[in-house]
Amino acid sequence: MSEHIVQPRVYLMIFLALMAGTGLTVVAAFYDFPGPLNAVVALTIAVIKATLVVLYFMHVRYSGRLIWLVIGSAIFWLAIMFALTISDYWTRTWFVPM
Amino acid sequence: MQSWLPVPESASTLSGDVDALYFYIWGVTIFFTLLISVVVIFFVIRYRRRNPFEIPRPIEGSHKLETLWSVIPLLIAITFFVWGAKLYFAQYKPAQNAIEVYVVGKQWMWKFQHATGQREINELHVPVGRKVKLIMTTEDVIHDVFVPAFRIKADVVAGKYTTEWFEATKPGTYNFFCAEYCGMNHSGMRGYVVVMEPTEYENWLSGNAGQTSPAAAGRNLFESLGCISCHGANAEGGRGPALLGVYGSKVVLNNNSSVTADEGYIRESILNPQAKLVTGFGPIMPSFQGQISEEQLLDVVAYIKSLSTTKPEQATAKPAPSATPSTGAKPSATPK
Amino acid sequence: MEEFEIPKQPGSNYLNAEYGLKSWLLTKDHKRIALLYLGAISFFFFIGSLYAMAIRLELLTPQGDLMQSSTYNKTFTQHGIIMVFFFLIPSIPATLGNFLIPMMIGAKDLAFPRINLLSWYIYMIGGVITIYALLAGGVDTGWTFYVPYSTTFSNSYVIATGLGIFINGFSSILTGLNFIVTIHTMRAPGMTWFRMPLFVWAHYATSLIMILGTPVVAITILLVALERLAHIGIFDPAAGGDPVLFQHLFWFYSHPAVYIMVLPAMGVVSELIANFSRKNIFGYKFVAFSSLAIAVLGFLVWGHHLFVASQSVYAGMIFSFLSFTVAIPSAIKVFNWTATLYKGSISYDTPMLYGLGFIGLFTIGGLTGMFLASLATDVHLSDTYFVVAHFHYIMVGGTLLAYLGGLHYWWPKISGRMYPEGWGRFSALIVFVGFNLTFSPQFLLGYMGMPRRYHTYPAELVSWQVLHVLSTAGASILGVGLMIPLVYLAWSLRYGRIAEANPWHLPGLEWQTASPPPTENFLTTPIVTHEAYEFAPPEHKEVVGKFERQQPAET
Amino acid sequence: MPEGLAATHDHPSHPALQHHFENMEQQREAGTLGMWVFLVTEIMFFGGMFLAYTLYRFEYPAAFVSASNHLDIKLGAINTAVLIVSSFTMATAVYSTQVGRQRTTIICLILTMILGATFLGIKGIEYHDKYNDHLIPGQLIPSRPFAPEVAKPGDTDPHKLHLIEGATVQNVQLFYWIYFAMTGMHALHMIIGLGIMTVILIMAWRGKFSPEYHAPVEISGLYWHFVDIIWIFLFPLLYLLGRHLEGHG
Ligand code: HEA
Ligand code: HEA
Ligand code: HEC
Ligand code: CUA
Ligand SMILES: [Cu+2]
Repeated sequence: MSEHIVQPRVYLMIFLALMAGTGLTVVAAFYDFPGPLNAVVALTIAVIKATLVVLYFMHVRYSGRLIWLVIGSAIFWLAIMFALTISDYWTRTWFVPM
Repeated sequence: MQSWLPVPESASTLSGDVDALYFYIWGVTIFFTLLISVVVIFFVIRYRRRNPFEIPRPIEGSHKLETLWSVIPLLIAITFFVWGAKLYFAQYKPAQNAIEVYVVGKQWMWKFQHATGQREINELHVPVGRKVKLIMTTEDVIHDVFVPAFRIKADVVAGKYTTEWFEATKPGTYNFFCAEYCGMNHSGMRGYVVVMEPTEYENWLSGNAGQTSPAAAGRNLFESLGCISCHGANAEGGRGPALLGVYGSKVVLNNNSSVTADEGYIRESILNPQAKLVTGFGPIMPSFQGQISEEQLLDVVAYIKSLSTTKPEQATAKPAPSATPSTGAKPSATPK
Repeated sequence: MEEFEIPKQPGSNYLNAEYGLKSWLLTKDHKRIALLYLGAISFFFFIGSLYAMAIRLELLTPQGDLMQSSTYNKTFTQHGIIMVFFFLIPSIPATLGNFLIPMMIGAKDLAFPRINLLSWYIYMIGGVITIYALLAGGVDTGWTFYVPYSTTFSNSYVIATGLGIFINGFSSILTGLNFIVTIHTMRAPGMTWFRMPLFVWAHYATSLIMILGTPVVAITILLVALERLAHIGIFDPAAGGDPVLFQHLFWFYSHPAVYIMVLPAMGVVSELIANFSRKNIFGYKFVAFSSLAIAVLGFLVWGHHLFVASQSVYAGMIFSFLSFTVAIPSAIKVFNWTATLYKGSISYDTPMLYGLGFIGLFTIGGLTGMFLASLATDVHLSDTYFVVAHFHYIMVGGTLLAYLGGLHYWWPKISGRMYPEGWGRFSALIVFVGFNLTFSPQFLLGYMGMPRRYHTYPAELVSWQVLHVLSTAGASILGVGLMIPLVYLAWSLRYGRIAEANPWHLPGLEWQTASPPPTENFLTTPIVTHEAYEFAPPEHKEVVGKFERQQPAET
Repeated sequence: MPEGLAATHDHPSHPALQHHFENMEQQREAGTLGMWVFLVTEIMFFGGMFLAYTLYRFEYPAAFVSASNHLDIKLGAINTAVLIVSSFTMATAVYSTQVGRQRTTIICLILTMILGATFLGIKGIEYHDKYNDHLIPGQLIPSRPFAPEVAKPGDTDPHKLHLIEGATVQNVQLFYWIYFAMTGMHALHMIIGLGIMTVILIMAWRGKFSPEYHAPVEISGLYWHFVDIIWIFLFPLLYLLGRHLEGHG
């Protein structure tokens, strides 16, 4: 069996990184970044945190291609749902009925 | 008037085009259906099992054939797409110089209001050879105005205005239907479009004259709802912005973006004034949500539209009396 | 002809391994669960059919003489809901798929037998709640539950029905999950991906849609129910919400769901065409991958249900274009099935008749989808009987026929008995004729402007009534055609000729074990050395066109 | 580190091997893949709500900021930390079964459950605050319909709703509907997670797990971490975006 055992030290480091990320995102929220950057900053931190959890706590870094594929497809389909729905909302005002 | 042919009456400038596309797709459909049926039937007879123990030679497949029968359908499908999209664009491209009719659907009836004031229920009179634009909304659920003879259909969605237009080519009486399921009496929510010769139409208009036009009714509402307290007795402005010439103009908002003031924008400004604030003004306008019915709202919109002479659609209108709104507003109002 | 090894009949099979109600209701055997589903699904089909007959009778005349408008609205709503969610979506996957997938890949069971049983119970709970809603007063929103009608204006049992469908959704999710894991992890030694029967490929693609789409409709329906309960919501325009968002979320699932309904049928037809002409399928990999292509592309086109729903014109164009791309993998399948017949040894057994019927009717159903995917024609045809005809052609003419074909084909394996062949062919013919007479007039009705979900129609339109009468007449013939198999299949359970292990003399793994199979399917785990549909030794293979001859894989 | 527990030699007779699997490896693989596929369905399930959130955030930015700023950022941040710690203890629990330390496993599982319950408790406090401020949308609670008190300019009462320019109460309600739908669904998943943990704890207690057989712990861990990830997104989206505008109302 090709089970990989992640060492507690790694878990601890990931844990600390996650806590730091949480602190950072709270602090960043009170700064006003220009334009849409507020959301970008908050979401980037969230994505990084989620990635760490997936890769280490959920062992995906040590898992086979199939698991990567499964996760990839979830993200892909979510992207389809967002992109095509937003394509409607985005372009609704292009056609001003005047 | 209903023929035995399985095709509805063709009575608008669009219907011929839609029919052509329709028959083209039928052509392709029949071709492929026949092709496949004939080939299948031929194989099934030709290669029927003659001996219970026979094993035919296996055939692997062919890349050439696979390519052929993916590419040909794709090319044909693209012709469907291009043709269909072109017509669709034409259908939804807003009409210029159109007669505007306000439509309010409610369970289970249709109310039409002409710019000249005539109100009708489940019946719509229009002249032949003029574009007619329906500006539609609903007081309750989603409905849909479907006129088979004109090949048009559009949902009427709560909370916003949708539009569709047609230009009738043949006088006559045509069925129209509510084509979006809307509850108990959905199938009863239908009526007739009466297409008349222009002179007849003039007669009809004058025979039904004397009703307040939407713009005039809107003018009255503008007073009774207290809009004048901020926008001025003649909408010349005050605590709120002047509304003269707003319709059709680009409005600059307080976040420096700008929007074109169409019917939908005016509607939103009244129901949800905080959503888009005009630059230089505070959020003091109250929402009129719940205090004004959809019909009244359309009247107020008509009034505000009448304050604008730069109505793009009517800029080049030939002086057809039916299209000139007989407004109760001060005609001397000049756009800013 | 190649000799197939017929295994000795083992003493016990899955049917007689255990007795008693408890042994059925607590079974973890995929074959028994398939039969539990078969019973439940047939029941729901029966209910749905009664509604269909009521619709057809009402439409004989332009007036509403049989029932009131509110009753009619409930009738077609309940017809649609039961047929879609409780019959057609689980039909082939949960019965034939459940029964056959483990056998076809040489496994003893699905990966999660307990979850399999759970999914049946969930299905039943969802079904019972829905039946309760029907009995308590019914639901009248249309199977599409459009807001704000369903959230605010309808006076019917929307919440209960919604709950039933929400729960039922999890049954579908669990079935899909089980199939995916089983196909990935439980294949017998030597059963490579490209040796799997196309039935399994089709179910793999179906399962993808089940797990990726169903959760979205589940949450959407749940939100509708909550909105109704709490008088506020994200879809209600009166509260600042957007009713079109509901339509997006609903069709994000419900369009791909039509491929949940048709892909398994295509899997069945691939089996029928190949096996009853004793040939390997023409272009195996193309047919296999076209299932996946349909599953993926099927997720990109849902907006074609919103062409007249005030969706942006540009989005409409994107969705229209993408809709046409789905036609290509469908075309690949149709042409490859046809090519498989070429130089085959074609028998006219009942399952094959159904399979051939599927090809023709699916082609018509699919091509009429082209009218709807094309923007300008859809504006005219949307929400008319043209749409009704389109989807019945695929769902009844396509999937229902394939389901019947599959049921006959595997009946000896499932029950251990043969059905009466003469009756089988006879009823297949009646079904085919009745079906066409029912639904072809509806294409004409639709183009003439008859809107769907209409209880009454203008009496002055005589041609409309004529077409409706034809349609009702066809439905009666169809009804008779469907009654006959019901009777003779039940009859054959007792009186049918005992089936051999491999009555059709086929190479598929499911035929290499007794009929009915033993509880663990095979006495020993099979080791696969054959390609799928390998009737003759590989040396005899012929190649059409420029196609690199592949060496048979060594295992 | 004691290694080599990768059980290359499965005992076909391992008591936990189900009849239809060939060996423990296959069984474990199926279980893990099954959980991942299930998580995909969960992503799509929450995805529908995230989509609604995104669209309305663009549609009504001011209302969303006002409503968001009314949430208690301290409680939200604490809860985020609580969940992260619980994920850490969960990961440790998986590790200790892998190396066969039963006692540590049990302790870690209990800690995880306590943290999960703490999260729910804090969530309960937050819900109660919203109840007090009449922010439960619509008639979700029929006796207490949505009717927040709107603060006048200069009024700093935190229990009143501070609307920034362009926000309406109606659209604030929309935010709260999404807030309750999403956090409610998340909380439901936490409760289910606690149920699963209870089962796992009992199994661990009875010594069911060993370095050869611990798939259930691992699989439940995946679920637990997933629920954590949902919150990692909910926290910034619901609590943080627009915070810099706090007090502008
Ligand atoms: C199993 C069910 C099923 C299937 C498989 C399909 C398949 C398709 N459907 Fe259908 N559809 C429904 C069930 C189904 N549909 C239902 C239930 C509704 C109504 C929902 C409601 O509102 O209640 C509906 C409604 C519907 C609409 C909306 C109509 C409206 O309400 O306005 C549209 C629009 O594009 C559409 C399109 C298509 C297309 C393009 C396909 C394609 O997948 C078809 C592809 C197949 C082929 C094209 C045939 C094979 C190809 C050839 C033989 C080669 C030759 C081809 C070319 C030259 C192009 N369908
Ligand atoms: C799997 C899906 C499925 C199936 C199998 C069917 C089967 C049939 N459907 Fe249905 N139908 C839908 C799915 C399906 N339908 C959907 C989704 C809608 C849209 C609903 C909506 O708008 O919300 C719809 C709507 C719909 C309408 C449009 C209603 C309207 O818009 O007003 C009509 C009208 O003719 C119709 C007819 C039929 C007929 C005649 C059959 C026949 O094929 C049925 C034939 C079967 C039998 C007759 C049963 C066999 C006999 C028995 C089991 C014994 C009992 C019978 C007798 C005693 C005669 N259906
Ligand atoms: C209390 C004052 C007040 C009242 C009463 C009022 N408004 Fe306004 N209105 C404003 C202000 C201030 C603005 C500019 C800020 C904004 O966009 O909300 C405005 C903006 C508008 C706009 C957008 C104008 C533009 O230039 O884009 C329209 C249209 C409008 N109001 C119509 C009405 C109508 C119709 C009524 C009555 C039913 C009404 N208003 C009542 C104050 C008021
Ligand atoms: Cu109004 Cu249907
Ligand atoms: Cu579709």
